[in-house]
Amino acid sequence: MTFDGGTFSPLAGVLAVPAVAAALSAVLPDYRATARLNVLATALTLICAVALLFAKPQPGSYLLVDDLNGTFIALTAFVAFTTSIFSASYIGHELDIGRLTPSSVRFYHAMYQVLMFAMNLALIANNIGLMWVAIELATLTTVMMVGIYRTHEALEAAWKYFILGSVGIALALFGTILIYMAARPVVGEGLQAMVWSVLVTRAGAFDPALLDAAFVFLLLGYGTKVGLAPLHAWLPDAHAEGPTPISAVLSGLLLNVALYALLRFKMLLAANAAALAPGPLMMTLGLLSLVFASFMLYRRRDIKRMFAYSSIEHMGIITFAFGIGGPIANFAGLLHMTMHSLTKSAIFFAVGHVAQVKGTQRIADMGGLTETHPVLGWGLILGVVAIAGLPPLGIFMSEFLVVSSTFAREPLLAVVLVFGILVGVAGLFLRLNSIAFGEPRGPTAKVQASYVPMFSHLALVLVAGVYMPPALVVWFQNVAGLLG
Amino acid sequence: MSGLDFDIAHLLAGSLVLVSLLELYQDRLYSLLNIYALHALVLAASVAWQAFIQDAPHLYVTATLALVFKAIVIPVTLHRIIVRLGIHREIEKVVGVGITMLAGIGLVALAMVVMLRVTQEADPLAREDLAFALAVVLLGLLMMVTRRNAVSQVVGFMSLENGLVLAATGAKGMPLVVEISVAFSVLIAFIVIGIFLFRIRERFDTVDVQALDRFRGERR
Amino acid sequence: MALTLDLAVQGAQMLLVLLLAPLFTGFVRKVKARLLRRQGPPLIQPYRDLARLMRKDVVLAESASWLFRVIPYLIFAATWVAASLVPTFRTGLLFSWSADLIAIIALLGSGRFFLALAGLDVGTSFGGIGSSREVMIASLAEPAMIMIVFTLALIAGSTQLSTMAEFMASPAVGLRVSLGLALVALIMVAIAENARIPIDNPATHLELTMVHEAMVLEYSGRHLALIELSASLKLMLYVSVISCLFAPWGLAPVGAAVPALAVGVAAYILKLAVAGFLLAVFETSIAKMRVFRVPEFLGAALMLGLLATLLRFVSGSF
Amino acid sequence: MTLTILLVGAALLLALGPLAVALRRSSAASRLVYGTSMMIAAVSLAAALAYLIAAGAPESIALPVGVPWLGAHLRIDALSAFFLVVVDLGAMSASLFALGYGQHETAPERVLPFYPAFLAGMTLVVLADDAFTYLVSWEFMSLTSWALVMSHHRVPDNVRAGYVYLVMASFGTLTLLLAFGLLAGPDGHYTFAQIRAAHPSAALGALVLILALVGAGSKAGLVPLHVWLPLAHPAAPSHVSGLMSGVMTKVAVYGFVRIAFDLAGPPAWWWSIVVLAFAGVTTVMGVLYALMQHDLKRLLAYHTVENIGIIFIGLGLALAFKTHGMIFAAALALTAALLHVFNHSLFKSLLFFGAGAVLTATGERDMEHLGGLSHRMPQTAFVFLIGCVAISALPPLNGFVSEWLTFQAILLSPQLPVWSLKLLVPAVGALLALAAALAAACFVKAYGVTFLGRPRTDAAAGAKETDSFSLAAMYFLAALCLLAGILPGLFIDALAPVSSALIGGHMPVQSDTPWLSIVPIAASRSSYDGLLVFLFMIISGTLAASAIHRLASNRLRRAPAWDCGYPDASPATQYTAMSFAQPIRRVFGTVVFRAREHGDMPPPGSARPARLTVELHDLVWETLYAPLVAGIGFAADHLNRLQFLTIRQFLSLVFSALVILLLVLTIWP
Repeated sequence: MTFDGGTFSPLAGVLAVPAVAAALSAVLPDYRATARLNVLATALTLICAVALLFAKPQPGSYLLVDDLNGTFIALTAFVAFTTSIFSASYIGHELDIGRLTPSSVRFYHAMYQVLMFAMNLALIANNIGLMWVAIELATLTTVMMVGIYRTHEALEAAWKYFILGSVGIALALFGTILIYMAARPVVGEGLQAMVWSVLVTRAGAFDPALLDAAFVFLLLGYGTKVGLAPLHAWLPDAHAEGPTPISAVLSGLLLNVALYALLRFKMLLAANAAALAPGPLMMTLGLLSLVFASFMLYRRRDIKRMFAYSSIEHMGIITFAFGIGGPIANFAGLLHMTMHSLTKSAIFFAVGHVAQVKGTQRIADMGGLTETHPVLGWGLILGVVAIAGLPPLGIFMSEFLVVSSTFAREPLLAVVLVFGILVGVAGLFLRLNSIAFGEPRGPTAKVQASYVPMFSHLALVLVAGVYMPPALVVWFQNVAGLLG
Repeated sequence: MSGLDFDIAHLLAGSLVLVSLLELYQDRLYSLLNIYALHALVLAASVAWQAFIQDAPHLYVTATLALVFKAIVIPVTLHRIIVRLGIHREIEKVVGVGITMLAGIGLVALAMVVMLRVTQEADPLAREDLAFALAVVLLGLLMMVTRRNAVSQVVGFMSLENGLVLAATGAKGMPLVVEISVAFSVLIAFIVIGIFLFRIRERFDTVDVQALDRFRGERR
Repeated sequence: MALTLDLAVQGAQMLLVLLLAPLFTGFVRKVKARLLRRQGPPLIQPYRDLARLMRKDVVLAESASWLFRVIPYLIFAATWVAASLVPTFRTGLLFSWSADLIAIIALLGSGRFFLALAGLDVGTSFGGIGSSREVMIASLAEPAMIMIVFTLALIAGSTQLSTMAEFMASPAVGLRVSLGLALVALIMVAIAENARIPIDNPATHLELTMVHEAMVLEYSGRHLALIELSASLKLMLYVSVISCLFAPWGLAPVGAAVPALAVGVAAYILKLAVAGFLLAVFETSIAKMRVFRVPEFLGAALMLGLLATLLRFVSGSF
Repeated sequence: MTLTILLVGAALLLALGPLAVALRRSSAASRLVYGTSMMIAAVSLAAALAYLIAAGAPESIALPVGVPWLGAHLRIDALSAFFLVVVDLGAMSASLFALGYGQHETAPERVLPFYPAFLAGMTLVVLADDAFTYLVSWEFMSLTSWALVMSHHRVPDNVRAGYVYLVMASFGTLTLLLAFGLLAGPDGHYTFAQIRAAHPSAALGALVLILALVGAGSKAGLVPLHVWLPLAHPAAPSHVSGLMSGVMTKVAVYGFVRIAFDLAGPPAWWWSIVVLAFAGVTTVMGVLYALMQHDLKRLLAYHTVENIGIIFIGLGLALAFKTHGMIFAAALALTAALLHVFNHSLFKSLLFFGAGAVLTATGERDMEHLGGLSHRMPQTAFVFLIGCVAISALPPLNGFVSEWLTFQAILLSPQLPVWSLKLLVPAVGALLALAAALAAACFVKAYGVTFLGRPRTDAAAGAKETDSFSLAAMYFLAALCLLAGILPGLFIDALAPVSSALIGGHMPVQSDTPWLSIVPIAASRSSYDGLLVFLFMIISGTLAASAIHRLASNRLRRAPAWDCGYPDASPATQYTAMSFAQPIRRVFGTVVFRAREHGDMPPPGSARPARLTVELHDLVWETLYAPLVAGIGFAADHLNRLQFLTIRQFLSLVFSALVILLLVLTIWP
C-alpha cells in the first residue's frame, strides 16, 4: 500500500514498525526475545504516535490524521506499550507454568504486533473500505489470540467470536457498500467516493434513505465489535478465555477502535440534514447495553468475565453520550472513552496478577486480597472505584457531565441512565467485597511481575479526574465540536 | 445503458434470490451443497455480466473466483468433510420449512421496501441490485439461524457473502471489490477447512455447533 | 424597695411550697382515711416521717454507685426549682421568666430521668420494673403535657406561666372547648405524673403493681426523705399549676401590696384544700387499673391535648 | 484569608493520607496522623469561628482544577463557616480522642490513611461553590468513610454494612447529581453563582427540592432512606463513628440547606409540607428503632436518625415561614435547627466516644453483656451521663435549648395561612414531644443497663478506666454541652449572620438581655435562662445537702440490697435492655415493628429453662428494600440466561436486531 508522500514519516512509522516487528517475531530464533522485541516495537510505535500529534501530514486518499483519531492513536500506542510490558511478565509466567509453548509464544507476539498494525491502520484510514479491512484484520487477529490456550473453553470462545465476528464483518461491509452507493452520484465513481474526508464535505447532497440504511448496517456490523447488547455475545467469553493482556487490549483498545469507526459514520449522517438522526439509535443501544450489562454483573463467578461485562456497560454509556450529542456530552464521551481504556486495562493487569497468584479466575476462590496482597488488593479496589465512576477519578467527571447535561434535556433517559449506573456500581462492589475483603482465601505467594503499568494507568486516571492539561481539553473540545 | 443489459442483470440478480429461497427449502446436506454450487454459479454469471456492462475487467477476477472457488472447490470440500466426519445427512431445522419459506418471502419483501424507499435519482439498476443483494443477505442470515448443522450454517454464511459480492459488483466503479471478494473467500476458507475446524476436529468428533455450545462459559 | 419586695415574695414562695407540700400530702391522706371511715394519721404525720427519716442512717446497697447518692439531691433540686417558679399566690415572680412552662415540665422530666436511673442503679429486679414502667408512663404523659401547654400557650399567647395566669384571670378569656379538653387532659396527666390511683398507688408495696415505690425501694434515711419530699412537692406543683391556670382568682398582681398578697396566700390555701379534697374523693371512688391499661388512659390524654391544639390551630375561636 | 487557611488545612490533611500509607508500619504513625489532624482542625476551627463571629464578607476563589473550562470554585460564607465550625470541632475532638483510642486499633494501616482524607472531604463539601466540586467532595467523603467502615473487614456484618453504605451513598450522589443537572441546565452552568442567578421555574424548583431532600436525606438518614446508617456508623472505629454520626450527617444537612434555602430559588408553599412530613416520621421512627436495640453503638446511630428528624422539623418550619414572609419566625426556626445541628454534633460525638471507651475497656458493644461500669470507669460514666442528659433534651444542658426553640417556633405557626400546615404542624409537634420523651426513656435504658446495676459478664467486671486522651476529649465535649446549655444566647447570636443571609432576618440579639436569658420573641411571651436554672439547682441542691448533713444525720451503712427481701440474686435477675424496653415495645412496637413475644414456659417439674423470644420486623426494610433487592436478583437471574445461549441463538439475536432496525427504517417518517 502506498503512503502519500512516500518518504518515512511518523505516519508510516505507526504502520511499519508493527508490521516489521510482527514479521521479526515470527522468525526470531529466541522465542523469549520476542517479548522484549514486543516492548521495543510498541515503544517505537508510541514515539511515532506522539510525533504524529505534532506533525500532522496532509490527508491523502487512503490515510488521514486529524484531531479525532490523533487522540486515539496516541492512546492506543500508549496502552499497547504498557500492556506489552505487563504482557512480558505475564507471558513469562505462563511459560513457566507451561500453559504456553514456545511456538505459541512466538505466535502470540507476532499476532500482538499484527493487531497493533491493524488498529493503527483502522484509526488512520481515510478510506472507509480500508478502515473496514483493517478492523476485520484486527478482529481475526484477536480471534487467533483468544484461542491461543487451545483449551476447550478457549476454542469455544474463539469459535463463537469468529462466527459472530464474521457476520458483523459482512454487515459492516454491506453498510460500506451502501455508503459508496450513496456517495457515487454526488462524488462520482471510483476511489474518491470512499474517501471519508471527501464524503463528509459532500454528505449533505447524499441520498438520505441510502445513508439511513447504511447506518443501520454499520451500526450492527461495527456495533458487534463494540460489544453493544444484543450483539455482545462474543465479548465476555473472549475476554475470559484469552490471555489477560489480550483482554486488556480488547477492552481498552479494540472496542474503542470499533466505536471510532461508528463515530466517523455518525459524522457523515450528521452532515446530512435529511438523513435520520443517528442519535436515537445509538442512545437506545447504549442504554440497552448499560442496563443489561449492569444486571449481568450480579451472577458472575469468573472475575475476567465480570469485568468484560463492565466493559459492555461502559461502552453503553459512551455510545449513549455520543448519541445524545452536544458539546458537553461529546466531550464527556471522549473523556469516558479515554478513561475507560486506561482504567479497564489497569484493572485487567490487576486481575491478571490476581489470577496468577491465586491460580484461578473463580471469584469464589479469592478473598481477603487486601490482607494477602495489600498493594495488589488496594490497586484493584482503586481500579474498581475508578470504573464505578467514583471521584476523584476521571470517569466520575465524564459521568457527571453526561448525566447532568442529559437530565436537563432528556429527563427520562437520564433516569434510566442513572438507574443503570447505580445497578452497575452495586453489582461491581458486591463482587469486589468478596474478592478484596473478608477472611483471606487461596495462596498468598508474592507477585513477581511489576505493578508499574497498572499504577501508571491509575495515576493518569487520578490526575485526569482532578486536573486535565489545557492542551488536551482544547483538543477534546475541538473533537467534540467536530462530532456535532 | 440499454434495456437489455438491465433486464439480464435484473434476471440474474433475481434468480440469485430465487436460488437462496431454494436453499432454504432443502433438507438434505448434499442437495443443499448442490444448490449452493448453483447459487455461486449464478453469482459468477451475474458478476461477469456486470463486468461486461460496466466494462470493468477486474470484475472478471471476482467472477472467476466465484466460479472456481465457490461453485466447485468449496462444495466438493464440504462433501469430503461430510463423508470424512460421517456427519449425518439430515439438516436439522429449528422451524419447519413452511414457516422458514414464509419468513424468507417476508424478508425479501422487507428488502424491497427498504431499498425502494431510495429516491429516484439513484440509478434503477443499482437500486434493484441492492434490493436483491439485501434479500440474499437476509436469506443467508435466516438460513444461519434456522439451521442447526454447522455445514448448513456455513452454507448460509456463504450465500450471505454472495449477496455482498452481488452488491459490491453492482455498485458501479466501486474500488477494492476484488480485494474484498478475495478477502471473503479467505475468510470462508478459514471457516470451512480452517484451523478451527481442525482443532475442533481434534476435540469433538462432530462439527455440530451444539456440541461446542455444550460449554457455555460459566460451567466450571 | 420593689426589688427587695420581689425578692421577699420569691423567697416566701419557695419556702411556702416547701413547707406546705407535706401538709398537703397529709391532708389528702387524712381526707381519704375519713372517707373510708378511718381515723387516719394526723395532718402533720408527713413532717414527722420526714424528720425521722432524716435522722436515721442511710443503708446503702453494696452495688449502689456514687450516682445513687447524688440523685436524691438532684431530684429535690430540680423539683424545688420547678415548684418555686409556679405562681401560687402572686404572678410575675422575680425569676419566673427564667423558665417558662415548657422548661418547668422539662425540669420535672430531669427529675424523673434521674429517678429512673436510680431504680436501675442497685441492679435489682424491682428497681428495673419500676423504671421501665415509669419511663413508659412518662413517654406518654410528657407529650400529652406538651400538647396541653401548646393549647394554653396558644390561648394566652405565651408559655410564660405568669403571663398565662394573668391572661386567664382577665375577662378576655371565655369558656372555650379547647380549654375544657386541656383541663381534663391536664388532670389525667397530673394523676399519672404523681403516681396516684388509678395509675399507681402511693400507699401500696405490692410488688407487681408498684411503679414509683419500686424505683425508690432501695432508698432509706435522708435520701428517702428527700425523695418523699420531692414527690409531695411535685404533687403540690401540679395542683398549683392547675389552680393558677384554671382558677386564677385571688392571685395578687405584680407589685401588689402586702394585704393583696395575704389575700393571695389565703386564696391559694383554699384552692389547695379544695383540690386535695377532690383528689381524695376521686382516689377513693375508683380502683387502680392494670399497668398495661395505663397507655390507653394516657393515650386518651394525649389525644385530648392534640385535639385541643388542633382546634386552636384551625381557628382562634375554639 | 480565612478561605486560604482552610484550604491549606484541607490540603495538608490530604497530604497526610499518603504519609500515613508510607509509615503505616511504624507505631508513631497514629500519634502523628491524629496529632497533626488535631492541630489542623484546631487552626481551621479558630479561623472559621473568627469569621463567623466577625460576620465576615464572603470570600471565594477559583482553582484551575476539576472540570477544565469551569475550574474548582470555593467560597466561604456565614452558612459554610458555621458548618465548618461544626466539622472542625468534631474533627478536633475526634482526633484528640483517637490519640488515645487509636492506640488500641488492631488494623491502623486501614484507618490512618483514610482518616485525614475523610476530614478534608467534609471540609471541601462545605466550601464547594460549584456543582462538580461539591459532588466530588461529597462522594469523596462517602468513599473515605466507606474505607473506614471497612477497616474491620473480617467481620462479615461490617462488609455488608459497607456494601449497603456505598450503594446508598452512590444513590444519594446520583440523586444530587440529577438535582444539580436540573439547576445547571443543558448548557452546564455549574457554578453556584450562575445557579443563583438563574431563578429556576417553579416546577423545576419543586423537582430540585425533592431530589435534594432524597439525596441529602439519604446521607443524613431520613426515614426511609436511613437503612445504611445504623449498619455503617457502628461498624467504623468509634472516633470515626462519632464523626460520621455527629458531623457527616450535618454535612448532609448543609447540603440540603444550601440547595433548599440558597440555590433552588424561592420556596413554594408545599415544600415545607414534604419536609415536615418526612421529618416527623423520621423523628419518632428513629427513637423507636433505638429503643429496640441492645447494641450500644447501633442505638446511638438510630438516635442520630431521630435528631436529624428534629433538625429537619426546624428546617421545614423555616421553609414554611419563609414562604409566607414571616421573617422572624423563619429566623427562629432556622436558628433552632442550626443550633440543634451544633448541639447534636457535640453530644453525639461525646456519646460515641464513650461507647468507644467502653468497647476498648470490655470488648463489648452489646449492652446485655455490660453493666456496673460506673464503678469501674467512673469518669467515663460521668461524661457519658452528661451526654445522655443532653441528648434527652433535659435542662440545663444544651439539647433542651434547641428543642425548646423548636417548640417556640411551632407555637408561632398558627399564623400560617395554609390549611394543610395548620393540620400538619401540631401533629409534628406532638411527634416531637413524643420523641423527646421516648429519647429520655431510651437513654435511661442505655445508661442504666450499661453503666449502672451489677456487671453481667466478666468482661464488664474487669473493665478499666480509659486513657487520658480519650477522657480529655470527652470532658471537653461535655463542658461544651454544659456551656451551650447555660449560655445559649451567645451561640444564638453567632448564628445571626447565617439566618440573615438565608432568610433575610435574624432573631433578636440575645447577649444583652438581663441575666443572659434567651428571649426568642418577647419576654412576656416566652423566655428561658439556662444559667439561672443551673445556678438555682446547684444552690438548692447544695443547700439541701449541707443542711441535712449539718442538722440531720450524715452516717451511712453498706448492706446487701433489700429488693423486697429476696435473697441476693445473681446479676442475671437484673433488667436487661430488652426487658426494660418491654412496656414501650408493647405500647408502640406491636404496630411499628409487628413485635411479637413468644413465651416458652416449661411444665412444672421440668428442668428446662423458660425462654421468651421477641420477634421484631423492620417494616421499612421489608416493604421497601427487600422487594427491590429481590427484584434485582430476579432480573439478574433471568437476564443471566442470556449467558448460556448457543451461537445460533446469539446469531438470531443479531438477526432480529437487524430486522427490527430495518422495519424501523421502513416506518421512519
